[in-house]
Amino acid sequence: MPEAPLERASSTRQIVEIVAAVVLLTIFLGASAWRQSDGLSSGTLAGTAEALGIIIAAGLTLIMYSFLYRDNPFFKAVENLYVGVGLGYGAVMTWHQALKPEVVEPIILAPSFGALGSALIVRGVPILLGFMLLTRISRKYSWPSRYSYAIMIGWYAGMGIPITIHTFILEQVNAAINPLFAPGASPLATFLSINTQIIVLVGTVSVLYYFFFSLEHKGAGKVVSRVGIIFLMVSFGASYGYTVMARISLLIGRVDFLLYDWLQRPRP
Amino acid sequence: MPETAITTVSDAELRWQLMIRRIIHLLLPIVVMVPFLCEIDMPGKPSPLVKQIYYDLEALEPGSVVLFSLDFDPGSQAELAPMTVAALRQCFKNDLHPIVMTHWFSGLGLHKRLLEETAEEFAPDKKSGRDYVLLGFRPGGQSVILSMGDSITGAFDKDYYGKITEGMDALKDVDSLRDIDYALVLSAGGTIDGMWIPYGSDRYGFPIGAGCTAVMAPDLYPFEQSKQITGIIGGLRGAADYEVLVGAPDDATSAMAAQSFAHLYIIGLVIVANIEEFVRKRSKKRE
Amino acid sequence: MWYKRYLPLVLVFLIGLLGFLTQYIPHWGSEEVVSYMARSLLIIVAFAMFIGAYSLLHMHLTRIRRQQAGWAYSLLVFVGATVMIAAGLYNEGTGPMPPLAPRGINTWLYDHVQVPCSATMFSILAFFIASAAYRTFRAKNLNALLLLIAAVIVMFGQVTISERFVNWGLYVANLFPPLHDFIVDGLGVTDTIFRKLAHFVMAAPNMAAKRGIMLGIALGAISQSLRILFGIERSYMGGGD
Amino acid sequence: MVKNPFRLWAFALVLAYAAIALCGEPPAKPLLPPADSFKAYDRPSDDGTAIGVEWAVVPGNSKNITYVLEVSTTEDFSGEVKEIRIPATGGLKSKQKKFYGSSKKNESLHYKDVLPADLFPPEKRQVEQPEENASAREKAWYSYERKKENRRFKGEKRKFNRDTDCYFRLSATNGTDTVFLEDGGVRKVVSARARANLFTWYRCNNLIPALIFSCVVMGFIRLARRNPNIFIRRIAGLDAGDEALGRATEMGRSIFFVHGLAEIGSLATIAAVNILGQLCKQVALYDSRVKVMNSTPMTMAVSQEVVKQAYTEAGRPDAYDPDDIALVAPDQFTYVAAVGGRMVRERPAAIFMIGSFAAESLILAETGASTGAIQIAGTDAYTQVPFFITTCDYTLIGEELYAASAYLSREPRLLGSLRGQDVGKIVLMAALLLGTAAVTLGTWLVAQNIEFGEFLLRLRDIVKPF
Repeated sequence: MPEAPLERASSTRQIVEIVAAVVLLTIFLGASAWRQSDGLSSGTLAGTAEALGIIIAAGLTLIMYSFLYRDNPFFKAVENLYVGVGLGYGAVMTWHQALKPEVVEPIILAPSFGALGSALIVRGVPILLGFMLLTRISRKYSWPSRYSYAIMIGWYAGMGIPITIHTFILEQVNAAINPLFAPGASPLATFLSINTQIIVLVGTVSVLYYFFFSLEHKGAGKVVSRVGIIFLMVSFGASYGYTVMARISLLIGRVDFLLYDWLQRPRP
Repeated sequence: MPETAITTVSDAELRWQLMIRRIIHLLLPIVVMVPFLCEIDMPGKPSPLVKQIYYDLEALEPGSVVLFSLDFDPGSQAELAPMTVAALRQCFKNDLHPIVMTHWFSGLGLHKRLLEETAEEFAPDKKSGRDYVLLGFRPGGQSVILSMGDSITGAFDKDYYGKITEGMDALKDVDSLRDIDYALVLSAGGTIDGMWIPYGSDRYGFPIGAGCTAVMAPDLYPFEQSKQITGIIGGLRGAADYEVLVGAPDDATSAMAAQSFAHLYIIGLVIVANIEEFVRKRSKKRE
Repeated sequence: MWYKRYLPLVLVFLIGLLGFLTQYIPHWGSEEVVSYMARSLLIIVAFAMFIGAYSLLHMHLTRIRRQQAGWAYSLLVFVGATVMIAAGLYNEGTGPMPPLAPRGINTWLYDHVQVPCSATMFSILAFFIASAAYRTFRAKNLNALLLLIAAVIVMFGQVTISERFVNWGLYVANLFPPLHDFIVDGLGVTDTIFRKLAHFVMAAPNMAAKRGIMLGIALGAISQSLRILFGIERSYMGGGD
Repeated sequence: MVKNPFRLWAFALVLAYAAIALCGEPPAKPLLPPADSFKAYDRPSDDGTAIGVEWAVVPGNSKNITYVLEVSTTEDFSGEVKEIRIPATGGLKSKQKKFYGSSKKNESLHYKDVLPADLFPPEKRQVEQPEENASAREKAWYSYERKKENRRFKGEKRKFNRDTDCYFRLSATNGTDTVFLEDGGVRKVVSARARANLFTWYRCNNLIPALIFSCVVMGFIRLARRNPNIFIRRIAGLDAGDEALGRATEMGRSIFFVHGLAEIGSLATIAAVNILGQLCKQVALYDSRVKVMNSTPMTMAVSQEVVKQAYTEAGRPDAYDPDDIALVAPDQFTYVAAVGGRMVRERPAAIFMIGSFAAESLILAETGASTGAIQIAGTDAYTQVPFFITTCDYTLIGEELYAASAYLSREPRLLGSLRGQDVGKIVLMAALLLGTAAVTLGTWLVAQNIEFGEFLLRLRDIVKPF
């Protein structure tokens, strides 16, 4: 059975879309030329580059939003360009921030033989392991990379066990164990603290029980796991609410850019 | 999670929904833009979790060293850049020495700009190397922290600008992470609970304040209760609170009105949706 | 072959054991081992970044070679990366060895291509979250209702307009002073009441659930580490013999 | 007029105190602890930097009395002597829970950490700083020499700690009178040497659980190897999967399986592949098609393998089409765009989104929901779970995903770890409940002045991390 697409791609629709794209492009260029004319005609390279940069940034921003209408060639092109630029930036930063200071300079720029010797002693083995890591690129001869991975992953697996117990288990259990009432406190404060304490205790235990798989959740267990779900749902709701805030903030950031940087609205 | 009834939806209804979706999408930027165009301002009162960090920093002696780990990229710049600027301003105002590093190379250019621009506000007093240091980026995550726990100048031989860190004035009294007076980790993912708490503060014992995107904030509350972090600056609202505390309202504070409108818009959508659901259920029952 | 298959596993176990033991040995020697390992891993990880970049480029190369649908877009990845790396090598005429020039093609591309794209990318989600809220946030059952209420409390409590609303409400209540007094003094309502409510949701039920989840994840992480140490989990070793 | 009555009180107190100090008796004579309570020893569980010195608390000593601890590196105190002053009300050993536990005895002992290498530091050489415009090599030389010097300094300190005995004498003073601690007529001298220790006793509460948990997990994995029929409760979400399959067959439409962006090594992707295999076995029977959306070649290769095997096992190797398992796009948003586009065009009957997801989850789930497909999600990325719960018909939350995968695949390593983790969870639940009970009871008993309460409160220190 042929599946009916939700939006039919008719030729009229295509024409409308193309016309709309052209109109939008004209408006965009017009607005850019008008609002950024100071920068463009500043005569200095820096000023022109800055104005041009803002126009390009605004264009890219708007093209990205075109995804909301539909996945389109412009969006794909921008997305891929962005990935490429990010990749390039990553490579440049790896060179300047990691490989050059950690690997190349201590050896090439070593001020004395003593320094060279100690650099080789301290860095020799890891540099070798680093090059062995690169063999992962080859399918056939990738076995030397296993040594590098063995060291990286083995070290953190071993060291991670005590650290995980410390940070995520002992610290958390220690913080969760609290008296349910404070002696000498006012009745109201006691009531509030009991409530919060009990909520926290019940919540933690029931959520732990919800993720307990060795028993069928029946009888009393069913009640506890129901309570666990209630806590999970409240927590997911809270996360949802907070995430709304995050995403809206990002949108506000872009609106801010478009209004104040691209369209040069005076800031209040 | 117990079952929800799986229902079949007709094509006509799907098309109707698609149209509603377009309308919702179209209205959102308009709602966000209104407060900007009408220049509505809506500052608020700071929350206690944000205040804790502010007072922690206020309590430091002049000349103390504050480590900034800016673990975000431009993708979360709208939320975390205002926090960064506000906290840096507080440091410069109180004569604290910020040391800035990152675990996310893709944000490095942004961090550099934020630091330099904020330092420029206090020009000519603040100089790189003397009053602040931009250590830059090293790959390695936990390894970087462990290495800094041994020696900061050992982990970062050179700063972002290629200057040798050994003997810098700002790092004079700081040998390793144990000598850090406070660490402010502004993170867009994973580095607070994954790296700085287990490998940093729990090991070397320095206080951490967490600034994070709103997405992460709910996950950090257990650490706040266990005192593994001293406070949380959550999202743009947290940033706005911090700006108010520092006394320099800026981007985040002016965005609060737009944020409020957008939230009201979404809450409104939820209410409309539930009324619709209710009406639909009633009409079904009647049938 | 033993050196391809078994020796790495033995190495994982030995190195892991060493890492495990350093956490229980207070001797300064153990601290030295930790810092030496950390320094070494810093260097190894620097190489690992190339593997990441390579595998991404390789994927796009495969797309181009096989002429998969939309392969032409993958060319743009190469264009972007090449321009960026070339600009980095050129470094405003100074070459790759001196520090990166503060202003140049690299910074320009970063500021005006990467920053806006990256910042816009996730803001697209704001639209989807709005439409998802409309379509799916419906109180169909108790769970959905709880999720909805918690979300709305947090959403409303987080924004400053909630303080305005309370103030307006109090202003209206002030028309009838006893009511106002009852609300303010009797119930203890202040303008941050919604904020406090949101904070309560975050700090009590949410915190409890997150802690429960976290304890579970921690146990899972430890057993994962154990499986790695004892060579039961080897997916990180990659394929081949 | 006085707004704060408390301030008035404080002022009166200060006045009274001053009056006593001025007109009262001369300051009390300092008292000394018994000579045999004055001890010095290597601080346990440390890296060899400190010596602990302790002596008994003398109840009669008031606030204005100070103990003076003299430290020397020679027995006759002929060389350089350092003085450490400790107020008679401060410095209790019970404050040092990290090293000395929470024994009640420690409350009646004074304690001081002495760091010999900091008291008698070795000489530090200065390295000359180069000019601002010096060459790169000169600066590198400076950096190298500085670092070398730092290392040498550190080494010297360690050597000093290791090789030097420290000697201690104690006296007490009230400012005018000083009394010296004597033993048989001569001043009592105790000595100790700082040693680097080999075991961190205060991490026992970390090591013991680590070892026990390791044994439990490894034990259950072994057990599961012998008998893979370990009981795991059925995860309700798997039934929803069957229902979705049925619907897809009914409607004659395909099923989408969306992997997310994680690499094959991640636990979530492994679980996803296990579930995919099981799904395909049933799909082969029902005669509908599964289309798998991958983001990396590795997951694609593994998925192909799994699907092929599932079809073969179901006796329908002919139904397998490798083109159904596609490498969609490698980057987050191109992946989302491409998968979303296919969802809208092909309108699958059911969409499974199982694996590790990041921000793309919302767009995928929202687009999928808009096509009217049944959606089943499973992820261990808890930040994304809210979106799946609201937009999907069924969601496997976090560990449920692992459990489902273990349930379906019956792999010993998954089953065994799951069971081991369950044991860990029981222990944690018990610790939380019993701990709260003990602490609550203890607080109440202490409020009633019953001594047993303090013991209960001290039990809390068992889980205290250092």
